[in-house]
Amino acid sequence: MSKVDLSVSIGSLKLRNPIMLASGTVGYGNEIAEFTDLNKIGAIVTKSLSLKPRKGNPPQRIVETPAGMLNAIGLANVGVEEFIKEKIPFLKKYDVPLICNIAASSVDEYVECTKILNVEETIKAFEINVSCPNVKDGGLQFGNNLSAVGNVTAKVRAATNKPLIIKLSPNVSYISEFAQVVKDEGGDAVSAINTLVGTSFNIFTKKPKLFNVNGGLSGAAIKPVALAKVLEISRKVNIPIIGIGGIMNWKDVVEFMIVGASAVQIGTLNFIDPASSEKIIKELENYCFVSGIQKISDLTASYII
Amino acid sequence: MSKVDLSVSIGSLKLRNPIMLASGTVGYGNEIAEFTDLNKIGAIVTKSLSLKPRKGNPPQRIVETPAGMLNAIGLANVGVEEFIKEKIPFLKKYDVPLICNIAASSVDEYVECTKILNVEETIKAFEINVSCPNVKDGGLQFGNNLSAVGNVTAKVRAATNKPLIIKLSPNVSYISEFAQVVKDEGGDAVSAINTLVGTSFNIFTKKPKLFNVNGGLSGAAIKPVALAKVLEISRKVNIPIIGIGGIMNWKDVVEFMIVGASAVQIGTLNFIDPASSEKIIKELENYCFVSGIQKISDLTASYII
Amino acid sequence: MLIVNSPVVETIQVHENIFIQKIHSPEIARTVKPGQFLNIRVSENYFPLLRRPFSICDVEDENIFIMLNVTGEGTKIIVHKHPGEMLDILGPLGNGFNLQGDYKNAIIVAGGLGSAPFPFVTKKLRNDKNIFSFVGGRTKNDVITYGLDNVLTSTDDGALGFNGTVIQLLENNIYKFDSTTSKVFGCGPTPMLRALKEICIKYKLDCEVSTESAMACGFGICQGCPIESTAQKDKYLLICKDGPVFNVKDVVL
Amino acid sequence: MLIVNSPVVETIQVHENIFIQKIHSPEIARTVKPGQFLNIRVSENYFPLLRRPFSICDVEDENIFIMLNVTGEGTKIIVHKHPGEMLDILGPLGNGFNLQGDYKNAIIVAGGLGSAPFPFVTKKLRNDKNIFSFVGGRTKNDVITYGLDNVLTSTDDGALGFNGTVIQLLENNIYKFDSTTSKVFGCGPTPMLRALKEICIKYKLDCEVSTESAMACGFGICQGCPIESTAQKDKYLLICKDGPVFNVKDVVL
Ligand SMILES: Cc1cc2nc3c(=O)[nH]c(=O)nc-3n(C[C@H](O)[C@H](O)[C@H](O)COP(=O)(O)OP(=O)(O)OC[C@H]3O[C@@H](n4cnc5c(N)ncnc54)[C@H](O)[C@@H]3O)c2cc1C
Ligand SMILES: Cc1cc2nc3c(=O)[nH]c(=O)nc-3n(C[C@H](O)[C@H](O)[C@H](O)COP(=O)(O)OP(=O)(O)OC[C@H]3O[C@@H](n4cnc5c(N)ncnc54)[C@H](O)[C@@H]3O)c2cc1C
Ligand SMILES: Cc1cc2nc3c(=O)[nH]c(=O)nc-3n(C[C@H](O)[C@H](O)[C@H](O)COP(=O)(O)O)c2cc1C
Ligand SMILES: Cc1cc2nc3c(=O)[nH]c(=O)nc-3n(C[C@H](O)[C@H](O)[C@H](O)COP(=O)(O)O)c2cc1C
Ligand code: FES
Ligand code: FES
Repeated sequence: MSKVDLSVSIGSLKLRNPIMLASGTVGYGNEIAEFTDLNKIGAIVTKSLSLKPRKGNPPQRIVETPAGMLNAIGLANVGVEEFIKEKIPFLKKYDVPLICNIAASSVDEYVECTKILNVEETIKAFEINVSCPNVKDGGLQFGNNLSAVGNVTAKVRAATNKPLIIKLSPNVSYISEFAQVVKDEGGDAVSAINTLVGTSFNIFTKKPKLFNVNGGLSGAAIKPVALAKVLEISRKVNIPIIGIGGIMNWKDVVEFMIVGASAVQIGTLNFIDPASSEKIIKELENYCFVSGIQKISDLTASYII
Repeated sequence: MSKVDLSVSIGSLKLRNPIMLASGTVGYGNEIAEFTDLNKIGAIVTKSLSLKPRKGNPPQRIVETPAGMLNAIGLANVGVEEFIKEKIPFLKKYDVPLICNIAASSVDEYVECTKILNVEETIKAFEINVSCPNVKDGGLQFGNNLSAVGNVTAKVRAATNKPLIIKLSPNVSYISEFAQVVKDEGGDAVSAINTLVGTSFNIFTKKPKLFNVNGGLSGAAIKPVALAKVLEISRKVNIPIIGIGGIMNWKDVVEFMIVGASAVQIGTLNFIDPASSEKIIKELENYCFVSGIQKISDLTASYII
Repeated sequence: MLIVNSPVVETIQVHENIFIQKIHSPEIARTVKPGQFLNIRVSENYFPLLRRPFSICDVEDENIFIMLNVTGEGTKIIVHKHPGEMLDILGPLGNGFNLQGDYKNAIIVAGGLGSAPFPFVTKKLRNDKNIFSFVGGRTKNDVITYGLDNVLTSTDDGALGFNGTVIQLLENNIYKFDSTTSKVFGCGPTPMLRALKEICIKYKLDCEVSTESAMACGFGICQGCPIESTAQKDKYLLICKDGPVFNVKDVVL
Repeated sequence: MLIVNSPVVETIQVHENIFIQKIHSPEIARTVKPGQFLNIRVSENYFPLLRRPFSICDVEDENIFIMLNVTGEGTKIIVHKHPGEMLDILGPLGNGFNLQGDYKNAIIVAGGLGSAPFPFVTKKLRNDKNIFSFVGGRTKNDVITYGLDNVLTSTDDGALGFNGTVIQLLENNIYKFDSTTSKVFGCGPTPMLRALKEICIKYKLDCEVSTESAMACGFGICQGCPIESTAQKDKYLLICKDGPVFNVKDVVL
């Protein structure tokens, strides 16, 4: 098999292939490393980190839905300090770009987290989560508000020279407006999408199944919505897009790239098949080879409409 | 089995039970009447009607997705005139409340349609579709814009004394703001939700599967989103809600009522099992009986959070 | 139109990837006409969500037959149903072929899986008409002659029968047919039907074709299956309800 | 932790709605410990989407056994797998029971389906310890004694064995056990485990319980399965990774 070039770039961030592992679906890499060789993955995105450790929501945190799942983890995480002390050493052992996802309840907290993490050489880029549906402060208050997203982007931009990715909320009417603001304020790329707000009730107790009442919908069910959001951004704003939402196989990856994604993230699928990323990379390579695609990045925004 | 009271009211509109057939999923009633006894249904909502007949979008109009489907019919309909001449006579034969759904590309057109249809006694209420994702004019331009929804509501309100329901777009950040505007401008109820914007591409041709590129996502996949939207309205605005989105069985109906719906509409399920509505009504009656619920309307907004 | 639960009797393989499934369904068998179709619910749950449309392939006493080309999840599930397992069938749907008339020669033209409706057509016509079947496919594996009479075949790569399209094969033989005493019945991919229409117009042959479309309901309530009408420009016809069989004169292919 | 494809060998019904499935899985059989669990992928498609967690019920040579309570779509699909059909198994997961120690009496307390992990526990302890099994259920149909030794039963309605909860039954017999030479192993619904914890604290009995939670991944990457720790108030433990077996002293039930 002659060599297919699987590498992609997201602004100045170069990845050996377009397959990233999504925030919140691989912890800090330890467990998934037993199933997938991290040295083969495009990049790994950490669980959202906040300044202080967060305990997260009480149970129940997970509900299965048709072709999807709701989660209301509540950004449980070890906090930036413990992350640096306890988690980075493990990740350093691998040759995989580490992207730190940050969640915060104020602009100042976003900036402070970024500054603290910025000195770590292992960290190759930041992904700013302004779109978590499962927390009281921060999350969608930022994510659904144009000027808040602009403000966070500008302030975090000032705090780091590393590639800056803003992870957008799909719970808005026109996501491209948000991508435009990110671009205007100096962001390097956007990730789309985070989860859709959803809920589920126990009809016998009349109580919400999730302690947090609402959760974030992910998985195959949301793929059509995610694709439409990526396409909307791609058609309106000239900014690299990381496509996320319901990817279950290599075909879904190609579909996301066609509608405009430069790279993609695998989320829920990691729970079902933690070895899937490596498989998908092989299958993508094979697909490119068979289809005569020499550079996979040529697929990005190759839609014919 | 002692009598369970299945009747519900949506403002001044009284229904014998909460099961309505959703717009666009039962045409004008003729075909589905072969499978479901319309005399047993709570209400039937017509395919969206516009002033002039609309041809709709060229094929392909339908794509299946995981636990859902995308449609881009493009509001194909016979227009109000032919509706009155050709379709109402058939519906008159049944003792079922007829709700006319109206779609238009301008406020004036909404008003004119309403006026023309208003004189028809058979028509018991109007549902105004401001949320169709599959047309160039009208549709989401109205549905995602607060003041446009307010304006349409006020103007149509002035044109009819019949119960006025506004069918809301889920493609917004805070649907309760729209429900509030509807209430403020004199609307009697809201329907939630219409379909979510989605798309799907053929990875080999790189073309969209739907001629219209985007379509509306419906079916089981969207139920968690629809429930969250209904709950949001229910907690924030005091207005009757008709719950729609992914209902596949009687349990889903109960779940929608618990989170705030006074009645519900069955959509995509009609394609899969056109006899389902009648079955669901029987099952609901049985559920109420077994659970000692004397009036099904007691379920509405009975959530415990 | 009925919704019935009918048990699979047996499933036999007739070709690479092509299966004939026999289903005991007296209600459907009694009323179904050649060219009509069935919309089959594949599973009780949401995977897949929608029914799958299949032509009626044949009828024998109280049993019906469908021809299955296993392409995706839905057909895979159906083909794996064990004898005795139930299928939830909605049908018969649409309008079948109009077999009436005093033509003498019935010309069947099938491309690939387009053969599916013709065993039943053949059975109905066998006693009254001379049947000529033209069956084509891209390769040998796509030529399905199950249940057909008097067959000439073609393949795009020449591996079986005539080397070319089934329409070219038909045209090569068209001198045999008088337009006043012949009727053409076609089924296959749209480009083939388009070519067939041209030929039939050119040689003034009456021709009905069975068309296909993505479908949600199969009986007229979703508007998911439009086809351009030649008569009415401001309105689509519905393949499921007004078709799937149309006279080629009535539709834009 | 492995992902393996293992064939079903047979599935036998041991109770109304309770089945034991034998699976040929040498890789899992070799390493799995009593109290660990497996996360099984039910179908290749998206229905259902997530894996389903099951306790290891027993091990015999290269075969493993799971106990299935058919409650929903997932368990329905698994139970209907024919011999030879494959299961996609992720495991072994979590920490099992700590069977070591020089206690003499192993007290097993199971409520309803909580019996699932104990056949394997019993097999491992049978030669060294005196086993006392207390098995309860709401009604007769919920009392599962499969693979257990020396069983006393209870039902809430008194239809079988002691009339009351299994915890009351245990307390009635507690005088038999010296706290320094006995260890309790519990599994069942959370309210039962809570009551068990109380009793064990009251009588100073060492006690480990197997807990349950909705789970997405089963191995620590989704944070979906928190349980309150008694030691650390600012952090949850994860049932899938830190459990599912905990010493009752370590968790808030
Ligand atoms: C009127 C009519 C008659 C048909 N007769 C037959 C027949 O006799 N034998 C046979 O094998 N097939 C027939 N087909 C095609 C058959 O319906 C599809 O092959 C089948 O739906 C594929 O389902 P799947 O889940 O296996 O494939 P998937 O590709 O997984 O299906 C995905 C979606 O696309 C739709 N789809 C895929 N292929 C087609 C197609 N060719 N036409 C319409 N929708 C499609 C499916 O219904 C489903 O919604 C007929 C189609 C129509 C409209
Ligand atoms: C560590 C552990 C060990 C288990 N051991 C066994 C066992 O040995 N035998 C057995 O029969 N069952 C066991 N269960 C419960 C079993 O996982 C559920 O019964 C099963 O997931 C139900 O799936 P379903 O699709 O049939 O039901 P559905 O109700 O359709 O499932 C819907 C969703 O709820 C989840 N769910 C439903 N019930 C439970 C439950 N009790 N615990 C956790 N999640 C649930 C499912 O995983 C799924 O995501 C165990 C659960 C855990 C966490
Ligand atoms: C259990 C779970 C936890 C998640 N946690 C985070 C998080 O901490 N930060 C974040 O930005 N996204 C988080 N996400 C969102 C995912 O990164 C991803 O955007 C989303 O799940 C859609 O992709 P998928 O459908 O492939 O899962 C989480 C998703 C899941 C399912
Ligand atoms: C094929 C199709 C056509 C539809 N046409 C209309 C329409 O004309 N007007 C309208 O208000 N809603 C229309 N809808 C939306 C439905 O009424 C309903 O809001 C939506 O499908 C969600 O419900 P479901 O998941 O039960 O299908 C249509 C939906 C489908 C699937
Ligand atoms: S398939 Fe629904 S109208 Fe034809
Ligand atoms: S189930 Fe995923 S962390 Fe426990």
